[in-house]
Amino acid sequence: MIPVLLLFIPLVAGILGFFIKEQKAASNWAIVASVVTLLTAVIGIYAMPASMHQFEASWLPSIGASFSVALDGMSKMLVLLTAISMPLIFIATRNNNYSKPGVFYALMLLAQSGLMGVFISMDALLFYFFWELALIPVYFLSSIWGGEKRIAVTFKFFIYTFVGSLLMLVGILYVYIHTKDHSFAWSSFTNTDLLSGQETLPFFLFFIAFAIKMPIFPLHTWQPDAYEQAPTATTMVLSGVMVKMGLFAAIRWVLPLFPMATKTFAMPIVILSVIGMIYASLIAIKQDDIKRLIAYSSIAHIGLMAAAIFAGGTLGLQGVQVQMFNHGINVIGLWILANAIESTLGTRKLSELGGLATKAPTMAILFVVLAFANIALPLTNAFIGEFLLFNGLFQFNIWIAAAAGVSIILGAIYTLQMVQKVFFGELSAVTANATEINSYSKWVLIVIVIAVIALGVYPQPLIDLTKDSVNALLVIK
Amino acid sequence: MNAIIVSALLGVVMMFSGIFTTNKTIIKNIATVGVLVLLAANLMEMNNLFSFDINTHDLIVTQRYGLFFNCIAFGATFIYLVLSASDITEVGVNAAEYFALIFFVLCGVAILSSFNGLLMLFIGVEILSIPLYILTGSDKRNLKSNEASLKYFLMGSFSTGVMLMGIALMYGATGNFGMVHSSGLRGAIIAAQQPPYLLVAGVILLFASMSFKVSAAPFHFWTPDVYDGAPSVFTSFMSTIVKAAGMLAFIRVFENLFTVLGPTWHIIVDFAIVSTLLIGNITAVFQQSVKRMLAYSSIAQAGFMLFALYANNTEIAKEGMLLYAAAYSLATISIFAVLIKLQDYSLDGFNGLAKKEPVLAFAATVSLLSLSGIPLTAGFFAKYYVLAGALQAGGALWLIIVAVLLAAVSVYYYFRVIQAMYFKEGDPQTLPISGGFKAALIAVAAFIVILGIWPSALLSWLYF
Amino acid sequence: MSKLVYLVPLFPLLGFLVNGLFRKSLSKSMIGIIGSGAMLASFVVSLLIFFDVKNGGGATVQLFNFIHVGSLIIPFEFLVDPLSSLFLLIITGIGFLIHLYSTAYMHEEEPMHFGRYFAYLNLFVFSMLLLVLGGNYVVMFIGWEGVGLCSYLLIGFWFKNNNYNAAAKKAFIMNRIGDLGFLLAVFWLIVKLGTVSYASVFAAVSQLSATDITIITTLLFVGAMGKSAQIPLYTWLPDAMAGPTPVSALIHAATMVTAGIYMIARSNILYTMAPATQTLVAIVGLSTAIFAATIALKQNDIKKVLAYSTVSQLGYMFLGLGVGAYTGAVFHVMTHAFFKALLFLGAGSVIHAMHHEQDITKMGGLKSKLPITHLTFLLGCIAIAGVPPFSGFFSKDEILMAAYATNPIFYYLGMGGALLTAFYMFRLYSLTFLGNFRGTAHQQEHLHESPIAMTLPLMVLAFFAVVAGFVGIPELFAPNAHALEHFLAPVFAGSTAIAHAHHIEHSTEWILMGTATTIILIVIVYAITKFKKYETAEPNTGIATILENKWYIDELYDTVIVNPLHWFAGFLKNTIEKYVIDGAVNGVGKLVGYGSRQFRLVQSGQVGSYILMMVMALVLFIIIWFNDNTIMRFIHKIF
Amino acid sequence: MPIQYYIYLCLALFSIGIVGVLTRRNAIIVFMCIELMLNAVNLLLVAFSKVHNTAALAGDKTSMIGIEAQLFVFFIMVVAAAEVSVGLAIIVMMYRNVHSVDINFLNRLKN
Amino acid sequence: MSITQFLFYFLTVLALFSAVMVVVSKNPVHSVLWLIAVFFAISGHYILLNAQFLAIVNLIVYAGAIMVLFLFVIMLMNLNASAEPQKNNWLKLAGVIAGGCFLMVLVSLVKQANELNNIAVTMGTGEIGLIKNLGKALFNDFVVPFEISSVLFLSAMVGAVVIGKKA
Repeated sequence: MIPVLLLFIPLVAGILGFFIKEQKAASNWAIVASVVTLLTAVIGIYAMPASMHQFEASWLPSIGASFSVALDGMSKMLVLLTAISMPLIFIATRNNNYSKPGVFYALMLLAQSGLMGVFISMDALLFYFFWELALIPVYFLSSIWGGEKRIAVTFKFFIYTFVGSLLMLVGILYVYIHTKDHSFAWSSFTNTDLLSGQETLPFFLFFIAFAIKMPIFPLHTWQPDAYEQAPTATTMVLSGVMVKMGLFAAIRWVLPLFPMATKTFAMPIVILSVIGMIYASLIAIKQDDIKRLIAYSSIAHIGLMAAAIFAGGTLGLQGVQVQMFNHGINVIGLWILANAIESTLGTRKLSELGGLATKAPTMAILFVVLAFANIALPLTNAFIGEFLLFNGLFQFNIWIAAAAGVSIILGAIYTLQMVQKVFFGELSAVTANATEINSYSKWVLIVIVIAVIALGVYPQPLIDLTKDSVNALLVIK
Repeated sequence: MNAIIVSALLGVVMMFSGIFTTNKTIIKNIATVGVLVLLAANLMEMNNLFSFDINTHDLIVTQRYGLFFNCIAFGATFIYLVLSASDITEVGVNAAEYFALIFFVLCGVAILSSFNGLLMLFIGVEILSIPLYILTGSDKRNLKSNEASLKYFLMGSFSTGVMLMGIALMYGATGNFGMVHSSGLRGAIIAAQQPPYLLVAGVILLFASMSFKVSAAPFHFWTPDVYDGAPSVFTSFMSTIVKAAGMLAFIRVFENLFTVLGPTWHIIVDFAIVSTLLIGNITAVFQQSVKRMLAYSSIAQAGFMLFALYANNTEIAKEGMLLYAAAYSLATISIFAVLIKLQDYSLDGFNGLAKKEPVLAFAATVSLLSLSGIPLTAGFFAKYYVLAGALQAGGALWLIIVAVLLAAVSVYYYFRVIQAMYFKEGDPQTLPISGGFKAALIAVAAFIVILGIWPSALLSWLYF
Repeated sequence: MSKLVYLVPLFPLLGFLVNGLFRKSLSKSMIGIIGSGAMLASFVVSLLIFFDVKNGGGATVQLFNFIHVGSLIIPFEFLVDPLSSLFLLIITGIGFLIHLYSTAYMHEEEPMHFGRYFAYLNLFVFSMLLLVLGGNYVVMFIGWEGVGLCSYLLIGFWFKNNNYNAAAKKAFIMNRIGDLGFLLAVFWLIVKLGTVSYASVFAAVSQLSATDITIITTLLFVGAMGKSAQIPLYTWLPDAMAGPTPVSALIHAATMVTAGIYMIARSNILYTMAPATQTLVAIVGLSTAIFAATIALKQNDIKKVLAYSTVSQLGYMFLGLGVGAYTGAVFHVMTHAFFKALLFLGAGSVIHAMHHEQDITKMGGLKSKLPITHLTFLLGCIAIAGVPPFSGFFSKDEILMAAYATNPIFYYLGMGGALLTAFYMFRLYSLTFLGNFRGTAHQQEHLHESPIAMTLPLMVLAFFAVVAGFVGIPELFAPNAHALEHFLAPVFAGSTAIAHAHHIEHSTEWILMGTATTIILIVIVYAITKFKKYETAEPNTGIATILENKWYIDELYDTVIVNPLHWFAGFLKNTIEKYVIDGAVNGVGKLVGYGSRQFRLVQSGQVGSYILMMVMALVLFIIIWFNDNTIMRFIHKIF
Repeated sequence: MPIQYYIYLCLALFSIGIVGVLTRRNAIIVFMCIELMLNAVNLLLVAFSKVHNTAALAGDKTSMIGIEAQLFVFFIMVVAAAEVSVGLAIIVMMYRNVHSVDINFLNRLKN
Repeated sequence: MSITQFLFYFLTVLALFSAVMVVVSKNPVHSVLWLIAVFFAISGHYILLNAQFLAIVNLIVYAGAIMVLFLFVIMLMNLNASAEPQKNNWLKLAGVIAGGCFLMVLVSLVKQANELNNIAVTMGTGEIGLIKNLGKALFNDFVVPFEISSVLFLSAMVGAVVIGKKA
């Protein structure tokens, strides 16, 4: 029952949200709804018996599709991430004003509902459904409230990902035809007897969809533009939670479905991911726009996770699980800061900023902590993830891990460069009148920073949460 | 038989109603009620409550599938009339006659859903086509309408000639027009072991002419011009209900022949599907007029429907065909209903519609989403079913990949309209819009979404 | 007592939190008291632990499981043994003195920044303590990166100056390069052994192949290169002098940079089993020692000279590690900590007096004005130069003797470096304290001795700089008097058991020692006399220019690595990303658009051409059908 | 007469009709050519009807097989008549508007 | 050569020649007249094939009614030879070639069709073309399409009204 609630609370709240006209009211409504979702998620996951974590209802019996949702370790974690992110985002951006606020928050809630659906569905068709559904609200959010080039950029993003998901649909169809009982259930999907030659094509159909979503080099070019142009709250959803869809889906659907093809193509994919990591890191060094910089940094981080997924192994897979959560909250923190800078100073250009630490010391401290989390300093949450990820990669291939390791250094270069250009040095014309970060954002960031450090010091809860799904995965392989 | 008889009678009724009254509202209402009567009659036959008992000598065979299709077609017509009947009366002075012609077309639809033999196919196709030539040209002083009508007529007649030649050759090879399973064409083909040359030539010609009717490439050329030139209300009708009926006829003719005709068939169908999807989708991209864009999009949608043909006889494809007909008709009728209310059919004419007429914009958006096959709308399941059917029938995966890639292209042009409505500034001029119209639009949108969540709502009726 | 070891890092952590969070509301004196008090508390606990260990105590304290995935368990554990307890003492002891010193030195800062400074300092000590206390490589790595972080924060403490920020960044990135090596070594251990705890790693060392050990040790050494500023990753350390002087004393002399030595000493068994790596360590150490010494000869910035001297001394320590003299290296770490901290703090005192003037060519004659500073500085110089019986003599001698035993060439080269050390240290001393004052009149008026909070640490350190050597009296003088060696013996027991003992004759040792001392004394006298009368700077020529410019290594790195990297990144961003990858994506869109325009032309609007095409399509269909074999083959070829 | 002769004849007539449709611009003549095509089909159907009837007669003296083709021809004529009335109406309507029956005269609808 | 064979060839030549003349005549009226000639030739063939009813209907309906309608329209519009401007010769050529190709492929098909060998059309016999038989079939087996044709005519009628009525 819990997963159903998680799906429908934001959905219903979103639909109702369309009718709210006033900014504060809409914001309050969204916050309340998302907090209720969060409470449901937390209580449901930690206080309810496992029998409440599953729900199955007949949907389209004639073609073997059912409304089957469940919470296992991996989905619990991503559900938590989704549930936590939304209130954080709503509170942090509470000072942003939108035209038609009701619609804005409603669409955000709908996106949340879609994301929840992606993470909890155990039926391929249902999964595909939510996969698309999460995209539509984001399309509208970005196109209506985005930056200058929003329409073209969002459109590109939309079509790009849509191409991927359509290919995935073909893949789903293909596997469906080959299931023994003609069913879309995850269990049937993992139980087909595809020959190794038959796996290749559907493997790539799935993989391309997820690779675009993650994104893996060279399918990433939609991402920096989309992140840059989307309204920051949406960018947070996009990079904090939505890119995890690709990673999640790769683990949930690609690995168990196509074990042989995964093995066969692991090497090229891992290499591609690692190239992407280094490539994105190098480009990030040259970025002048904070949002684009964070975007490329995110590509680099996701590249590592993608590589670890296909490299396989307990450590790597566990690392991906942990890191999905960690990267989610860290990057949301970074976006909140980017938003704060942009909204108070009206620019995101590194070259126009400087010396902000004098004017906004609190913001500086929060930023520095998150920046170091971004480069996976030990005792921040990202370290745990990256440690495990690199470990997994190392077990797969030493040289690739070493090459990927270069991104650790490059990451330090661009992150510190950003910190330095924004906060250190003399004040610039733009920052001369800067003010401290607003208190909504501040408190959200403080929560995030506490989480960053707490999970960095004691990551075990996160690991234990996802342990079962990793083990299950290894059994299947 | 009910549908055929009642629709013909209703046509006559409409003809006479034009004599007794000139009040357009009354005529309109009679027509709307008439469709309901037609629907009721059809439902009665479906549920074995009442039907005309006529010995058709196996020329017409009513099956649940065809009757169900009739329901969809008549239901779509009902929605069409609710949304656009008042616009039909505005096209010209002969309001009653237009409705009469629409009912005659519905008679053709009913024949096409139940014919059993090439003779009835031919007659059905003609009953379907001839009123359309007239409806296309009904805006008499509009040169575009004239041109469309003439083009449609000439090319339609030509394709009739081709079809008849095909039928003649098939007859020559088998000595039979019938489609009754063992003793008809199929039996003759099976008996011949290897399909006779004449038969194949005939089938190809028949295939070409049926492709023409459903505007499948490379026989689609009339479609953009005719849909563009015809009065928008009739384009809406032609491109939905009529096209779906044509597609059904196409499938019914070939579903029994395919399996025995050998693998080469698939090459030709592949060719038709790919070229239809390609031309429809690619050409639509750069259209500036939304109406013409929808014309190309209807070609593209036909390409998808052809998958149901490709998947001949699989259960899922047959269901998909019905779902596709319903989804596509609903969406297109609704988008055309919105289009008709706009003065400017160009893409810029839609700019800022969401601000001025949010309901229209919303309904149009749902329709466009459905046309592009986004989940949660009926269009998704429609596409899904036909593709699944094709795959189940052992279809080539590459064909389906091509199809979905081109579906992604279709998103490009459908979403340009959404962009214009929601993200661009403008002041679109609209005709007066009534509250009822808006309510109806919302209802249609809701219906699209319901079908998109739970297609069984429609399909399960097929089996009760 | 050892069980309470977690208290040691806890105090600085609390200090960090309190000072960091409440720095706005606390007064400067409060901040100073909290910061120094935390250190003092730590020091006291460390002292207790030290004696506990000395009496045979010591323990492994597991706090909680840091990472537990599958069969891999990485506990958050502390290891208390002689080595770590010794380092605890050095870190907390010297740390406390430097905190104390800082309360005076940094007194001009605003309260907020003052608080920030102490918070960073506490955090640094915390990280360093984690590093040495860690019971496995991962906890060590946490401290390892933590000190890098603090070093970054402290070097860039005056964040308004972008040069300082650049130096901070450079320090962090250089460290990161080394860290990558460290990390890879850890991964290798995990892959091969499935554990990272010292105890189990060292116990299972026999399961590792020779190649594995060589690679692991080399990678670890790469980490040490970064942290301990060895060639080729040393360039950050001289630049790191941008930070406040006490920071230089603490981080870049006494503690952080010795992390590499600590780590290798900790992993001594691995290194002993990898002779190839050992040779590498020795060679790199020796080269660094000499190379840095040559640069130090011509530097005029008081802190830069000390910095290069640090690099050079670290080189000696690595030489010691490389030749298997683990005790010697640790010994040198200890003595170096005292006298280098002393020298830096003394330099700080001078800078303080000179109003932030750091150029020694503009000083001179400070002897009388700063008596305590002068005296303690002189003691420090003597200690570092290696004059008996000052501490530096004993430790350096131990390393050099071990080097001689391994390979006499090491010894001779090392000795050459030691002579250079003596020379540049006394050049520094003479230019600063002897001769005439060369600064501005304003500076001269305000010259003053530093407050007690600054001089007290100087005196304490000077005391230790003089006497610390006596814990490691060589066998030559008194058999079994090497207290340190006995104390550390359990840590190095494994290595001692494996290593071939190189013993040199006592007579040889006497000769070497005597000769060395004599030459060093001559050099000292020469340097003092030469620079006593120094008046104005003369432009350098020839090799001196190269030395003054640090062998142009920074420029070399810029040309060979940094600039190409930036160029390449720019190329990727502006060309590859924009035109190739995104260009391909947009190209697909353009292709569709182009296709659309072309396809539209087919729709000519003429019935005749439409029907023509339909007829041709019909013909085509028929042809396709009746040539199916050919066409099928063609299509299969395409798809 | 071998059946092929009739087939050739009908195909030839049909093709001439097609050529006419393709080459003429006068809408009425184009339409007439289409009628020619229909007549070719009619003749072919009758010929086939005869063939099948002859074959059936061999087994059953009173067989009526083949009659459906003749009736088909009958229906084709019916439809053709209806089509002609509509077609000519359209052509007349066009002539009224543009005073021409040239099919290429109207080409507003393209691309 | 028997008389039927002679008639066959004669009617065939007549039909083809007239058909070609329909296409090539400049004057629409001539085209109509040549078309009527084609219809006569085809009716002759019907008679040869013993389809007497169809032969008569063809003459009455086609040659008589429909062609007269055509003539009416042509006269009404007063079209003459010059009314049709010269079409692009390339398109003409393409049209002829396309038509020729179409004929060619179909003829080659028929040539290859072995199943047609040894099937001959027997002339001058058979009863299915008689009005009596046709009538029986039409009003028994084919009564449904016959009735439904009325819908076709109705719609054509309505259409003619809609289109033809002055707006």
